[in-house]
Amino acid sequence: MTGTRVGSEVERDVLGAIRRPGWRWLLGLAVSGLLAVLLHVLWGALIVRGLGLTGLNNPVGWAVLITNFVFWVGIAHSGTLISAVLFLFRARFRTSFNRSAEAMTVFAILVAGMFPLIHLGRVWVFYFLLPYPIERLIWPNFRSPLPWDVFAVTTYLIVSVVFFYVGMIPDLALARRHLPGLRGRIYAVLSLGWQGTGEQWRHYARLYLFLAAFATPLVASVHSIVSWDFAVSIVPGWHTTIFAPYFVAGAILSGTAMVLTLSIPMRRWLGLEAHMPIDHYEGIAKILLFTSLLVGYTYVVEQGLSLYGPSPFERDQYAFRAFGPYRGLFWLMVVCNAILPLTLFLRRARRSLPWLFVLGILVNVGMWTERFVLIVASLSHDFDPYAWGTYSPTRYEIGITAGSFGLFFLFFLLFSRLLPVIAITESKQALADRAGEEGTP
Amino acid sequence: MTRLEFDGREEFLARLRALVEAGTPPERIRLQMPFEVAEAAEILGERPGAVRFFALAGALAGFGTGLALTIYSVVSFPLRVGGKPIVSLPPFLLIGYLLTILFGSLGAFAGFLLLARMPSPRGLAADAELADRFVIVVEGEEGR
Amino acid sequence: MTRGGVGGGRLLVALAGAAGGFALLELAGVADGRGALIVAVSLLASVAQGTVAAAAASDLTGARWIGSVRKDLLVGARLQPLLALLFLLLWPRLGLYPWAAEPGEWLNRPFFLARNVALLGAVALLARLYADRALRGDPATKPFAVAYLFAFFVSQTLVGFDWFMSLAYPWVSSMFAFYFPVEAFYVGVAVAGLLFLARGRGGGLGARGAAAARDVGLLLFGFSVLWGGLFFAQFLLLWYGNLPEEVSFITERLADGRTRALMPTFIAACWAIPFFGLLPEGAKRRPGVVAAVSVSVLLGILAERLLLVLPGTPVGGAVLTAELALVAGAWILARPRADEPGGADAAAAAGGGK
Amino acid sequence: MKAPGPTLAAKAGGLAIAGWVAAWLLALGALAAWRGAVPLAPAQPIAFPHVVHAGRLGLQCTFCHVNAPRSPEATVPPLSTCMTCHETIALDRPEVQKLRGYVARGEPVTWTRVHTLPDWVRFTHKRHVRAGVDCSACHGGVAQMARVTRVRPLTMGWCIGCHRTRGAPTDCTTCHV
Amino acid sequence: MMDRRTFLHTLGLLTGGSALSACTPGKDRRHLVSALVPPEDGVVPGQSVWHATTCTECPAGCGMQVRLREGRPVKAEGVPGHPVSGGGLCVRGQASLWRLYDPRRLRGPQVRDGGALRAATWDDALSRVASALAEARGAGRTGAYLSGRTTGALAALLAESAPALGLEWLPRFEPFSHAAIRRANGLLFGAPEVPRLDAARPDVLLTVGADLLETFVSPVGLAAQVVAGPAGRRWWHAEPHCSLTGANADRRLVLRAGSEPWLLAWLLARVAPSARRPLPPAVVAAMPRPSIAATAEATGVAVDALEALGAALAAAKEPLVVAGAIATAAEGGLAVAGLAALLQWTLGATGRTVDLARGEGYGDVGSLLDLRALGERLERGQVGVLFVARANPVRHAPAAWRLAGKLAGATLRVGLGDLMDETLREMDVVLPLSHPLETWEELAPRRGLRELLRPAAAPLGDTRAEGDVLLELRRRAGETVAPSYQERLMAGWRARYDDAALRAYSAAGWAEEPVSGPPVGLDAGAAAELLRGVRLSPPKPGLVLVLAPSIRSFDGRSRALQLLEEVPDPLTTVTYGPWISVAPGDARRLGVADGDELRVTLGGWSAELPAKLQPGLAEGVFVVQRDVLPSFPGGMDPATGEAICALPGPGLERTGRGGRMPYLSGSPSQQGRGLIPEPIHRKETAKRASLYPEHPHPEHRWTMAIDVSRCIGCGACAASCYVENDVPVTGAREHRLGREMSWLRIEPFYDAAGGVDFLPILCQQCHAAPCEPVCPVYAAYHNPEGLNVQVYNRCIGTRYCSNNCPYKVRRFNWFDPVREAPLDLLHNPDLSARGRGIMEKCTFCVQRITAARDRAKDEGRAVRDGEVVPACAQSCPTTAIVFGDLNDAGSRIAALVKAPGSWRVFEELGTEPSVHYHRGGGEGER
Repeated sequence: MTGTRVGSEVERDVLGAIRRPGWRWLLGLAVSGLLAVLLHVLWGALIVRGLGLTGLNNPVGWAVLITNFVFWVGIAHSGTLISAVLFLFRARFRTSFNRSAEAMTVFAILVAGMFPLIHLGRVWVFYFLLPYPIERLIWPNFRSPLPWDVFAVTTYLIVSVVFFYVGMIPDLALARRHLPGLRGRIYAVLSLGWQGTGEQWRHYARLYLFLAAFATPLVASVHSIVSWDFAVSIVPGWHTTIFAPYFVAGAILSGTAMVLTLSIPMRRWLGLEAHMPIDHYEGIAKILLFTSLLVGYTYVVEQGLSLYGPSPFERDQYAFRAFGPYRGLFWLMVVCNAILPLTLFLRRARRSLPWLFVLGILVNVGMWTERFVLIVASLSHDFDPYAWGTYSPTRYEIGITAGSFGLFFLFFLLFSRLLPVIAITESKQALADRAGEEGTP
Repeated sequence: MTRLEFDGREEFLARLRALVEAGTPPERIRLQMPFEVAEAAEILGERPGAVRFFALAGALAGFGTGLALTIYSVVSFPLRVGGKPIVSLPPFLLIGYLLTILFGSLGAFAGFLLLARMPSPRGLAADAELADRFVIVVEGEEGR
Repeated sequence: MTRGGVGGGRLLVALAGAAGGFALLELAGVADGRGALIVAVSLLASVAQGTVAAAAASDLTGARWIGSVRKDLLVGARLQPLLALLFLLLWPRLGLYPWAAEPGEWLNRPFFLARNVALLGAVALLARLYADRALRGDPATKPFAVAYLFAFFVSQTLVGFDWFMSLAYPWVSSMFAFYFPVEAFYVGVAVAGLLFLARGRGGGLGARGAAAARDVGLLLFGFSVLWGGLFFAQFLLLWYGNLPEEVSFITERLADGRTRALMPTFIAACWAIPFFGLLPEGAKRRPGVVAAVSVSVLLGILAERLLLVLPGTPVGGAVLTAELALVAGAWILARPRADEPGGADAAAAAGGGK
Repeated sequence: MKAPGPTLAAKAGGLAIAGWVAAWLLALGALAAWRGAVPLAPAQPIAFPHVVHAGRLGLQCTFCHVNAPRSPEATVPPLSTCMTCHETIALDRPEVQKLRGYVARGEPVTWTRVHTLPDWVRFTHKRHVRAGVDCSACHGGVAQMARVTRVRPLTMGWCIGCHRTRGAPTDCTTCHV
Repeated sequence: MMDRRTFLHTLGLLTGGSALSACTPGKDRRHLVSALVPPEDGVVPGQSVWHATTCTECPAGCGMQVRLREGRPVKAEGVPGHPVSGGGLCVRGQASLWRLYDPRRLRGPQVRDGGALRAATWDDALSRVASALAEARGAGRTGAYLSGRTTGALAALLAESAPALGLEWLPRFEPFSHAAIRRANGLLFGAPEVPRLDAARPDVLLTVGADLLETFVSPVGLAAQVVAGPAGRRWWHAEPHCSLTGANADRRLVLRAGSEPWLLAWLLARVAPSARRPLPPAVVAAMPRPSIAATAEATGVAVDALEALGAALAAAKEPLVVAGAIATAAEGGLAVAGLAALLQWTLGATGRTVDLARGEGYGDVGSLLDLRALGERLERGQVGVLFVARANPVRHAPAAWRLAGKLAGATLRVGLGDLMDETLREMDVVLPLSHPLETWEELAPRRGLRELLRPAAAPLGDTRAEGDVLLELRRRAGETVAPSYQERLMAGWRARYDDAALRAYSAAGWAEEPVSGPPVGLDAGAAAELLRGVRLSPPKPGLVLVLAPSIRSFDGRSRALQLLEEVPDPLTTVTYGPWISVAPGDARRLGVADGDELRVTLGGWSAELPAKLQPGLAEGVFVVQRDVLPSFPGGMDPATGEAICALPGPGLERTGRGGRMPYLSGSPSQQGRGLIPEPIHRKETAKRASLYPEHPHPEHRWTMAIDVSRCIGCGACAASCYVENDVPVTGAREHRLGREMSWLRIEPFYDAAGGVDFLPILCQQCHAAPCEPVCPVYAAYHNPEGLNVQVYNRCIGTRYCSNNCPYKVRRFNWFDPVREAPLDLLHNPDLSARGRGIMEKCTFCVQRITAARDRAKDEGRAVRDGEVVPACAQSCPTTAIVFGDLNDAGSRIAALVKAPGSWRVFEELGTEPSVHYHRGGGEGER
């Protein structure tokens, strides 16, 4: 194929990227693979010996494991946001990221989904959670937020997969032509025999629109529901109405941060600089800034309101967070999530990839800490002073956390080699649009 | 039966518009495009496809299923928790809402496959052609 | 600072007139007017601040729809100075607040009044700064838009916490921090929806008009979903926790006949009608439908504000109507003439960023 | 361009994914196996024919299982009960000789349970017998069985079903904790 | 005269015996066993039998009934209306089952050859003892038999066996010998006895040191009496430290250690003139008359406090002064006891609330003086074979005496006991004794009271009753004696009782006989003599180390039982290991926090103990429970032979070590959260706002009421709960991590003034329980009878319920609960076992509710009020817990719940708990 046609170099580079493995990739694959194995081994230990291997106790019944669950679900959010919401808002910079972000979403949900299982005391009867009445005539309790989670997370997984896949169909068809032999066949099958006829495009466009329309409220609701795991309780520090928007904002914050963390090296190592321009990163940076403002705003509101009413419970709880044994983490979270991102008000910061990369990591450190503080501090200091206690994680929890990152990166590395990491067709379209505009006076 | 190919979108559209204005019946025109060009459909005066009906049907079915499942589950084995009413709508609406979205999306997807005739054996054939440029095929008598 | 193009005279008349009218109603001892002021002023706040916020946001995101009505939306900026003024009238009414009996560090008369007036003033100023630049088509609008939006968010939060939540002290709902700004935004968009109809009559709708109307419809639709979500999120948590102190807020309103009636009303008006009304494809394209929905939204918000105030505080229907009339009047008067700058072209210059 | 890359990547990827999925399937399979059922009709140390005693001779169940109406546990009879007849009757039968062997050796007989419930189910024969539930409702037609066989599922759903139709309590504490 | 079989049957030997022949293997779900013969009549497999017997964890002799299932004791409870206990059973009584099943119990005889003890057969062991006895007799060396307090049949047997075996039965050894009291009463009234107290009648009660609620003579009974005191009763307690008794008194006077004589002397002078029983002139003349100022100065008690106390005593209708324990275990302890006795006399308590005639029967108990004498005789090599039975002198003798070494002086050392201890370790022959629940026995813990002990289980090891050992030794010495101790006992009973009497005795487990004692009179001369001997010296200034007795292990004899370490110390909530209680002020001065280790030195003696802050404590006072010390650092008061327990001038320094320490309380104060609202008023009785519909409780609505004014924090309820519900006992490591499993806990809350409130917290069975709706699988739900049910087999272990429980009463099984054999036999078959990953909690002993309903159904009636008694309520010595059905309008619970001042914890959360608390108001009959 010639380079003359609009966007053909996108096609070449992206599909070309599929071919070159490189030692970095293999090393990464090995490391993350080992971590993923570690995750499963440690989980096995928890199942066989019991959750006593963790640092959990009375009153702190949830900690690192649930923190990870919330964290990964949060990571999962940017994908659909970038794909669906930005699609509806017709934001151009979407095209550089949507594919990898969608992949990220799918993998993050897979990883996140493991944690509710890991933290179960008796995972071997997890099927009590599923809505089937067999042999017991008794159902799950749909009044509990956990079945909401089951539904929300599975729904989100399925819809994201569909969205991810549908968006990829035309590109798969392209890939098929570029790759000879078996893989070509595989891509052919995956592309369902897409040919890009007018008919197909017409329905395809509608489908994509509807998927986006469904996915957008889903994004909001999924993390709202996750937030309600805490907010429906009456635990001081958990039971507060702002949680839904607060968590959603936080999720998007961490998600976009993860997009930066992943896409900046990917851009470099797959040599896609040409197709992921800085301008697009600036767009992402703006989202990050915006959500960080919302999150910081919530911090202020929450700490402030704790002093508003007469009840001692809230007041003590928030004082405990800021000045208790967890104060270090608390202030770390404030700095990472609410202060450092403010640098993005500067255009230079928004356009500096190294800073964005670092910031992405810092923000995710901050977001992880936020969930940890929120969960652990609230539990360790609730109503009955006699029952107050403190928690610190054990090797098992730390290992499992590391393992979850391993599993996630394992998935992502595979993706970066096996599938087109940039939406080729859409990029072409975008290029065409740009060309069209420049054409018109 | 004529086959016209274009690299650029604009000339493709121009030619298409010309064809239609020249009175070529749209149903005789077949297109192939490397990416979506909304205007093409407008020019051919095609109505937005029926995918939405699938989406709608799916959504309604989902909401119904959600409510039915939850309400049936508590009525069939009523257990009092936290003093809440046996049929506690707020949480059940949530389940309904989630299934609305799930079934809606799946419905839309199914509809798409149906309408776009995919997976298409023709497309799967080894020699199937894929547009990496814009193609207009006018069937029937020779175009000028 | 420029007159913002408007015949300053007309604007002054509008502001003075409204202020005078309010003062008359409130101070000239119309007995039962007590709760009305909070409702009316809060509505004015949502309208005046919301419209400008909508304009600012669309400038930032470079949305196109704003173009044709941008100028009219920015009228809000001109009315904002009124807010600080009118709020001062609340001084004699502060007795309404349960905390007035035993004041605390945060909730006490002087600070309460001071912080709100100051904030309203600040927002008004920022609104002015932004609006002038926007109308001038000044390329350096964005920083001011951002600054304004931030102030707007804080101000609306205070409206929620101070004006309404503290009526039910010690009842707390942190959600108000998002709920009120979003509502104000919702109101702003709704006003835009109305303006489209007006412009439509005046033939001001350009070729892009239909598409723009669809965008407004889409926005309204989106906001109806967002609003519904926030509302549900808040209700679900109260319902689920069932803490006596929290749910008393709801049970009171269920006990009071008037408020019980208002509940379905405002939920329908703010969520059901916009949602189902704008669900069909075509509906969004019809300015008429969009305008109708907008009206429903505005009424819904009004109903909700009443709901928040009523159980504790009597609201004089007459006074309220009068005051709302004054607000509307002020708006009409402050409207720009057609030949003023800041039309679509300027919008294209200022907006349309990536 | 034929780099080794793609195949390598594909292999690694395929392996990793396949391994992960396989692990999960294995786990689920193990779980299913672990929930495996007890045998329906186990062999017993003495092939005691209920069909003879309860069937042909028409002995009441409670004739031997005396505790059924008065205790949570029906219990199997002590060998002395058997010996009241088998001191004199059917001495030539091999199984009876087995029985007498046990008695002679002073060794208790250890039967394999056919109808067993998990530890967390508190079932009391007394209440069921006194409520007039026929033994066969749960134990099937033992009187026709040469070797006792479990014919009822004995699952919770099955219990609940009967409790509902008979208006018996279905509160969880009836059978659990 | 009935025939043997009926006789035995009356005694319940057969049912007991049936228990012994364990019929159906308890938990085997795979097999069924055909026994050879049916169990004896009256025994139905799968149903439990109750046995009346007696608790032996301390000398008090409280009644105890034991529940048998499948031939094993599975629960111990109090005997309602018992003359000693009044119906409760203390934390140690609950733990006595743990002693029975203790894995470390001696399973067989051991004989020393070479250096070490090694297992041996009874025959070896006994023949070795017999030959040693023979040799000694030949050499003309009389042996010595040192035993713990021994009463009733065994005392009689010993009295006759000792001489027969050429042994001298030494005065009994008890660490808490109350020697000073007995000495004083001996001097003053010629009755060297520990009087029987009636603490229920006094309207003004002053206890000096005497820890009525913990270890003093008969704590359970005294506790029951004290809380039952008349309305408006005022109870002062004076002591240097802060004991559980002090914490529960109406007013606690912090007394400078050693200043007790001042307080009592001043009081005597204050009340004597106006007293209802005037003292003889000679006595009055000899009476020391310290000025109130000097007294205040010396004791550190404020003048007005003294005034108030004096006035109250003088004005009281039924005053009572008791001094003992810490107060008499000191130099001048005799003076304290004597002054107290004189106060009792002159205030008219003696003969009314202080009964010397029907005393506690401590007459034959010795003191450290006798132990010292033994030591000297051993050194002089005058002792032949030395027996030590049921006593641990090595542990309790002052460390300076080096008693262990001196034991070598005997030709052979024979120890009888059930658990290896410091003394048995020194023995040449160790003979394992059967647990009192494995043997027949008859006790007489106080004058005129006989108590029956009968076997409830087959001996778990190759152990024997002490009586059988003695008889066997005599048999080997050529005597003809009863074939067995059991036969001997039965012969006695057959002789003593007729059919009816025996039935009654057997059913109740105890029988009272009239005791006639001469009315005691005051020996004026002796009194004057004693008063002249009173030295009022200013107490030494500076720090003081108080060696306090422990409610959990008495004098240390129960310390080996793990359950008693699992249940927290009432005042500090420390569970495992030793500690030293430090006043917050001292802690600041020493710069120690909870868990930091302190080195305590007294002369040459030193020990390292982690510190625990105790708000109620006076500065300068450090408290160690004496049983946790490796050896006894104190000395002896030569006048009385009491061990000295308040030691001046301890050295204290940080070792720098320290770390997390196993205590359970997250905060000693309520943090102003009003768990116990103060002042108590019903908070806003109007119905609370709620969005939920009312839900009905058609049949029953189980409810509990707890009287915090009756709760003394003793922890009996908690221990009872552990045993009844198989609550896992997790150990120190888990406790350090904050993973205790107790379903029921008593939260001590200190107020600013150092006063303590005890709040028992168990699952509140809320009607709008936050824990229920969050469970995804309905493992937690609200049943129609108002219980917050936890279905263990449905639980998948999300721990969400626990997170959302404001009372934090839910317990998660972090690991599989394991119990070392034979402790695994101590298991309530009515409950399903909980494995790892399952959340568990209190359900008002739902198994007992079910049992009661079952019983009622059989008898075709409704469940009666008071028929269902949860384990905690049953054991509570002070009947602070009442349980019942709120639907039953006539029930006690209904009345208590309605009573003014009844409240529920965290009522503002709208959880609508079923546990109501109140202060006073409820009258506590069982």
